[in-house]
Amino acid sequence: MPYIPNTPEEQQQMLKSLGMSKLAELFADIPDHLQLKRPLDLPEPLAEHQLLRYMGQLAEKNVNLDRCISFLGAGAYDHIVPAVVSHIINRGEFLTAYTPYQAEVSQGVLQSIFEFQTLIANLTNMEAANASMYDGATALAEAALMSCNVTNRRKVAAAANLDPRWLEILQVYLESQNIELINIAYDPVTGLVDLEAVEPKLGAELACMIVSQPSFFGSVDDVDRVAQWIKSYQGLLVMAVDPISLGILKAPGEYGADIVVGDAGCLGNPISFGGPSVGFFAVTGMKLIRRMPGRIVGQTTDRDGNIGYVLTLQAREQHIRREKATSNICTNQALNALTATIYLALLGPQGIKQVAYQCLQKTAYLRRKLEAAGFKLRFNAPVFKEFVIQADWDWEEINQRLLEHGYLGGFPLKLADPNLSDCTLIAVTEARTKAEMDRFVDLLRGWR
Amino acid sequence: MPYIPNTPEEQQQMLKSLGMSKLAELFADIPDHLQLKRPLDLPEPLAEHQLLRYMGQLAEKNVNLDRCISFLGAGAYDHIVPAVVSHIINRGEFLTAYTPYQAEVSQGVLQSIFEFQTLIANLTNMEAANASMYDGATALAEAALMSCNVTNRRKVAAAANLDPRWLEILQVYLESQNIELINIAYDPVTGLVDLEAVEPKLGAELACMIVSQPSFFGSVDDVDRVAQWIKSYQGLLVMAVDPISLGILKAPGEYGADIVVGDAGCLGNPISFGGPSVGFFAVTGMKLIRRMPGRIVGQTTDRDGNIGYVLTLQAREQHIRREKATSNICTNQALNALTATIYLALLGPQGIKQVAYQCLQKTAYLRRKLEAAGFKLRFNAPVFKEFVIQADWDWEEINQRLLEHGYLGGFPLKLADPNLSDCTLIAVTEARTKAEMDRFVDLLRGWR
Amino acid sequence: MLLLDLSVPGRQGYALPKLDVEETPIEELIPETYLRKSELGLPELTEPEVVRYFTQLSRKNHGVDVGFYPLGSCTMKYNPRVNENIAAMPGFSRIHPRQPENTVQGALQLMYELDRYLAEIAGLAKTSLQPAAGAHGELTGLLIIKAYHEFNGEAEQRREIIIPDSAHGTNPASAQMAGFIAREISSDPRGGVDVEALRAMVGPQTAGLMLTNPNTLGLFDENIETIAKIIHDAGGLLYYDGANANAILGIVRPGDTGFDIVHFNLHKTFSTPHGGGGPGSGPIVVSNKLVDFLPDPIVEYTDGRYHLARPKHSIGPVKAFYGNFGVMVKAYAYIRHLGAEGLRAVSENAVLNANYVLNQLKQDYHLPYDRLCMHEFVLSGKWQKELGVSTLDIAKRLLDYGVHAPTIYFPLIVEEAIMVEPTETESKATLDAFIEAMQNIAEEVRTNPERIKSAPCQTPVKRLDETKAARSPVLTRKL
Amino acid sequence: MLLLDLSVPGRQGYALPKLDVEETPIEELIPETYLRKSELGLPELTEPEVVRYFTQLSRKNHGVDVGFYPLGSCTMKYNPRVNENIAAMPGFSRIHPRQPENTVQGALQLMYELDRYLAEIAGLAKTSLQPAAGAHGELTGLLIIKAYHEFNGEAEQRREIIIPDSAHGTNPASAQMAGFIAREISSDPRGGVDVEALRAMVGPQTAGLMLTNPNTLGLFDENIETIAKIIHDAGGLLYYDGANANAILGIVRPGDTGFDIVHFNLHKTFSTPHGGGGPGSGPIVVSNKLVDFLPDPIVEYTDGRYHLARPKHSIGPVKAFYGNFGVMVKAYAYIRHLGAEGLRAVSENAVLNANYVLNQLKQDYHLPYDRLCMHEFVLSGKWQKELGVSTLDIAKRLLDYGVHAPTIYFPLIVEEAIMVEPTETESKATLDAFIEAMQNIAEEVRTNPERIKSAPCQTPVKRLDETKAARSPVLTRKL
Ligand SMILES: Cc1ncc(COP(=O)(O)O)c(C=O)c1O
Ligand SMILES: Cc1ncc(COP(=O)(O)O)c(C=O)c1O
Repeated sequence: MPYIPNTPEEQQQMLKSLGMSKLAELFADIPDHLQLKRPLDLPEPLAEHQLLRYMGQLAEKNVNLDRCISFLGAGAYDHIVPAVVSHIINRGEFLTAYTPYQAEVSQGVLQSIFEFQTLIANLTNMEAANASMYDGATALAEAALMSCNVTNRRKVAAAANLDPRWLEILQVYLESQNIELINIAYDPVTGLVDLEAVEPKLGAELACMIVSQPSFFGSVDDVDRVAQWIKSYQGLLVMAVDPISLGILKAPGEYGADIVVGDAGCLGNPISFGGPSVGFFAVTGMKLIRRMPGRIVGQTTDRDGNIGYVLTLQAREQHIRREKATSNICTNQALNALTATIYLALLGPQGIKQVAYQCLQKTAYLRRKLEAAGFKLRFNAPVFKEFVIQADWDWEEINQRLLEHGYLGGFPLKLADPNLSDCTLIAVTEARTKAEMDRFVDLLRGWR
Repeated sequence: MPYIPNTPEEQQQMLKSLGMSKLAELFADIPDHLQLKRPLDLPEPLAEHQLLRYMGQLAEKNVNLDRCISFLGAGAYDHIVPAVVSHIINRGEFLTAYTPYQAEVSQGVLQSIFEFQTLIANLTNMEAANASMYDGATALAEAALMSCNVTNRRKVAAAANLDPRWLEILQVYLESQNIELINIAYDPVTGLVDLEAVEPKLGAELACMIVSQPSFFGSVDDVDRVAQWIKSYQGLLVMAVDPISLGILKAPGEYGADIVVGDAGCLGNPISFGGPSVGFFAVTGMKLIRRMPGRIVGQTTDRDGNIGYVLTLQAREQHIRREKATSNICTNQALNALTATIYLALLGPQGIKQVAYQCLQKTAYLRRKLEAAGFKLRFNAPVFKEFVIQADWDWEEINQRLLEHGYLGGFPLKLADPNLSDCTLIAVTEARTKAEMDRFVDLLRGWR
Repeated sequence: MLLLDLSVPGRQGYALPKLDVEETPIEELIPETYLRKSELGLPELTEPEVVRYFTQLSRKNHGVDVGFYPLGSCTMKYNPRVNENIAAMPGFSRIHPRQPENTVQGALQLMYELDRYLAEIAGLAKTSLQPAAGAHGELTGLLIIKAYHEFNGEAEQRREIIIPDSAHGTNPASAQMAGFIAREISSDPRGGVDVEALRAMVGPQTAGLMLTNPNTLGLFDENIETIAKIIHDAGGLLYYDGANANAILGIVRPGDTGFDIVHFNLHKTFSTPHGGGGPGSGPIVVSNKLVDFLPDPIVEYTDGRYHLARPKHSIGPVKAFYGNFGVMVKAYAYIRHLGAEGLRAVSENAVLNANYVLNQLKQDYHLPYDRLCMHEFVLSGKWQKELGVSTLDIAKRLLDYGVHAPTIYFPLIVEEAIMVEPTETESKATLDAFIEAMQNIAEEVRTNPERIKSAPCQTPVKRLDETKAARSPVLTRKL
Repeated sequence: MLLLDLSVPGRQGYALPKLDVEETPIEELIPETYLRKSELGLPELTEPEVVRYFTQLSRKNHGVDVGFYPLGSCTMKYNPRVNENIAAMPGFSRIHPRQPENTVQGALQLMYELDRYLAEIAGLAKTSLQPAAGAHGELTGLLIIKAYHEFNGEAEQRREIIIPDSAHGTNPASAQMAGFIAREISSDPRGGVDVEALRAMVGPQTAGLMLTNPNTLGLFDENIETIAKIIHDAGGLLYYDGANANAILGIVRPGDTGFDIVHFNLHKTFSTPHGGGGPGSGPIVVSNKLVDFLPDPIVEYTDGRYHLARPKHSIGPVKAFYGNFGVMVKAYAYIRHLGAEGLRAVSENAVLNANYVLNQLKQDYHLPYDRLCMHEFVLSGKWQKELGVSTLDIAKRLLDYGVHAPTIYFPLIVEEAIMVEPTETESKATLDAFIEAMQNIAEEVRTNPERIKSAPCQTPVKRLDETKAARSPVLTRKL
């Protein structure tokens, strides 16, 4: 038992101090007939060496991104991760701590969360951010719930060009509270939010309007227009953003967003089959701050007047307010938030701008080349790091063919939207090279 | 410049404080015509991401032990390394510290060296050990030099069944000091040291007799006999041992060895193409302790009477004694020694016994099976984790064939000893499984 | 000093490869008005500075790797490091959630098998690995309860979730989020659910009950069968908050005691590191009759292949993609590493350690429920409070001993609660040192209370002013 | 508490897979008398305890990752962490040194190319990567000098190696080990080799000269060409101790200034971590005429394949296998990462930082050689000594500022020497903080010398008694 220090002799000693002689006596409070009388039916234990081999074999059954060239995105991206990040987060003090309930011995975690809040607030150009959410999708759902609570309205509008899974999750969360979710259609030519399509009288009933920038299709919208519209009804503007895009694209705060959410997994976290990632949640204005879900760290001073950090505004939280809490979130994604913080600290403003710029330029390059190769661009709006192409193909089948050449193709949109069944969503990050893209285009061109 | 914090502005500021305006002025003391007027002729720099890919490709050009099944030993072995070891040694405080010159902020390194000394001394059953040597071979050479210094004799005898490369290195070190190295032949049947072969009058001139346990051929000798012999001439008994074997085999201290050396790379260090490894050096008796090469850590107390550790007996060392030092060693192998310490702490006495026992049993199993398959055992002495088989084959060619089946064969002895050109040295560690061995035997049998 | 305080314009800690495609002028790609005008507000540092900053920060933090961490209800056990290596294997850490199923068979197999193992441990039928943490599992489980009643046409009527007063705050909060009304049920003198009160509370409005067993007092509710019967008879379902499952692995299975839904905290019971507050993972396991309501997708195995599927009456997805896969990998490896025998030993030793400590401390601290405990126990600081020293003071003083304080002021039903969970990965020597520290503190309360009230004094900062932080919140470093 | 103090019989921190072959009774395999009877004397602990023990230990240690480490002559610069990942790749860390050459082409390529890069940086012909550290490189280089003279039939006669009085202790120690007589040459008032004294010292007995340039005072010896000529004219060879090469990368090449042999400390100049005292790597690069004497084996490239070869007149091997390969991997990656431009920037900034600090400190500390320095400089604490405070005291006081002390009492030719090497990876802010600390200490020497003499007071232990340790050595924990 490499992880259990008690030796049989010590067990006996300890039992004896309790007036017992057998471990079974410890469980006397569990009615005997309820106790499991057989071993659990689990595979034989593997010693560490065997475990590593076995798990290595299991891992090898997956095609990983080091072994192929990926143009797959649709919510998760092959961004470059600086090597040093994992060294820092693997320090036992970060890895094996928990929520910093005892502030005096948790300044490392607390200060790093304070940094996360600061950098997210700055990046989004908002006033404050919380200590993290499970992911972008649940952050969005919480943003919608919070909008309803703050505005006392029971309808939420969301652009239909949001990630369809995020929309589904939103629906699940809202439905449980009997809040109505209204989808705002996108323009079939541009792929952008079509405000014309909204029933005018609806506006005044909306708690918020949710817009994704860029959209699921990669398109970049004129959010000013949306902002003006929802504000004219005193509803909140909720933006879901790709944090990388903020190196180039106008920040939510500049649009006057009230709540900003997004997934910060792309900031230095391994892609890891989609999780753990980390959601962020930023707001402006004390009124909204006091209604945020999740942990928040604040600055204070100690007895000697030195600066320190503590969990704060806890009166919002479940452990104090129970059913009246602003959310049920407890364990969040601290280590992933720390990862994002380290990533942002390493890259800095210039680095984030460069990542965004490279995504933009490389995406433009591939899009241009594919268009030249005869593929149709499904939407004509400007794009950031993703775009939709159309062809009279079964894109799932094409993806299988691409795999044979070491490529992971885009996301076949038939899996998400029956109207786009001949489309695929191509993502290009800074990790892609010209040579990789050229060969990709050659392959696809060859199959026409 | 991710690793150089000075910005151009800061450089200017700093230069200005020196009354300069250009970096080149800093090098005014270097005669201009000696300065390199062109960039160094080196490959273009690779950004980290490119570097990782490039280095990954280079690494893939090697067949690594995770991709094959190895029976190769001859001084380096595929022993199991507990996963946690690298996590501990990667802590920045261990990794990025240097020799603990400032003891008060180096207790981590100092105490861990003290542990290394303790565990090595205990494992070898000797009184003291130093803080590490470059590797087993250089440790042996230093042991021979020290023997001469201590005994004031100028001849060293070494068993010819030592690792031939170690013997060569020994020769290089001794020759430079005009010390004569005398090879003691091994018995061609047993592979063991043949004391009969020694000229009787030589004994009294010997500073020491060096014996390897087990020998390069894996054989286990009756060292008591050797000990008695060399002691009868007041020479020192120097033993070179495999630390893993000490889980089962009689400890050097039990033989009355004066100096014990060996390579502790096998204790938790990655094999890493043979280095960095770590040598150990243990002695008994204050007289020998005071003549040891290398760093030594001792226990002491601080101003408040608390226990602490410092580098000690420094009067032996080069930075104090210069040309009169006991050795020139300065930087040693501290991190590898730490690795060995962690390994020993994890395995403990039972674990080390088990590793040794599994090596012994698995070796016996394969040896028996190969014998049954018609291969001749070259020597008939008992063996620990290596043995020599003989066949009318070119073993290098056989190894190439084995490679095609995912096996790394033994060490063809023709590369080391012309008398054994039809032999190969097979090593079996605890990492090998029955299934791997059975298939190995099947392959070889099939080619007969 | 914060990152931005260390920033110097012009530095960068990571360099990308040079852009290798022809550049298009940016205004041709994105309209001017969509471009960012505001500063990014990020620090400019080099890698050495970032490393040193975070290394220093980490050194101001306690962790299981640093010392004892008896934080009740949180199961701060040792996290095997080999699992970090495993989760970091590119075959796990570098796979995209939208890859074709035939390229991720290893990942799906892992999820499928983990589902099976958790089902066996819970004594139930099928698992959803989607929830990101315990609270998320609760919400998901409650949504399933709702969907079940809806399916039976009883959703309108069954609006109440009964929750013991000893329950964790997430339980009522989750009930609220799921659109239920949380009804609090009181505890009986032995610390269990007050069965009579429960009988009085149930009815056609009852959707279900949430229970932790062992509960947050660390006590096993012996009446569980009766409780289950009462709820089931009333048409409700039983939800098991598995935060305390470290006590019961291979000993008793929630499903066997009548529960319909269980969540496990992989980050507690299955030893995935807590990461300073996450990531967690809160899979739920349900009985046969609830399988069809599970979130979308679940993993199935047919014709020799693993694939994702949407249950017939799925409540829908509750998280992007499939949950915290990286955490699942670690929990899976943990189960494979320990096996049935190892898991049982976990619970046996966790319970042994708790009882051992409890028994040594009950002379000096009030023990409100003096009976066998499971993996944790709750003391009360009320004797000390009478001498003017609060549980908070005691907790702070413990920090000076290099020990993380227990959970305090929870559960709410114990005055000045001190909730201690030693876990099985601690040695007797560590427990003895903790006992001695607690005894010393009890003595100090009598002899030198001021010393305690001014604690901690050995920590990187002295006692911090929480009131001030909340009164005028400073939540970011202003630019 | 040491490991053995924490030991409890019966524990084990690592479990092997079960033995899967039929067992033979041990006495049939090994004669009884060859078996171990004595205890192993190893601790019995579980993994959690081992992790916590070493985590705690590490927290008592300074490192570059923790804070400034201006340890002169040691080049304590930041070590890029990516290199740890690279060295840990199984293709590098899991290859056996005796594998057939066709299975290790990547490793041999790396060694070959590293050889080429170092040769270019040194301005010489061919490298041996075998030496495990600087001192080992020195020994190897000296053996080559010996072999060269032997080849020329002059070995008997050329027995002297000339070494400046400012040299590092390893130089004379290596000379002795190589069987030479070390002759000390004094320094001139500018800190360089006293050229006239050198002229007087050389002769037919001269085997060679060992020199560090910049020398241990951090000063570039402008007379290097003259020195080289004197030695060469006398028939000797010039050995370059490259411990200080961080000052000269791409600026000046030792080979171009007349040196015949150079060693580099990869663990210094090429940023491989120092590991608490190793592993290092001390490759030597030699001029054309010495290539044939290099240790066995070197790496060659012919017909599109890399292979190992024994130089014609090789001195033989000096180390098992090929040297500290894992360290070479990191140094190789470092060179590939930085390129020519990056390496030059390293030296420029290392020298800039040193001069910047020097200039700020020379008011408060005696500067024996007041001229431009290279990557490091040596102050003297003699003014402070006159006030009763030694350099040792100053060093100890610095520890209280969270800074590692500079190298002290070396070089020997400077009274109360304080040798400061900031390196290029430190920021101006860090340098300024160090300058301020040194100024504060200088002030404290005047106003509160007792405070300094009782330093350090903020460290895990107070000042340690070295005399006691040496007087009655306790070198192991007795069982
Ligand atoms: C009893 C109990 N239930 C539920 C939870 C919530 O789990 P999580 O923090 O993973 O959301 C906790 C967490 O502390 C708990 O202790
Ligand atoms: C000038 C000088 N030469 C030689 C050496 C010896 O190098 P190593 O410690 O790598 O053996 C050192 C090490 O500190 C040094 O500073």
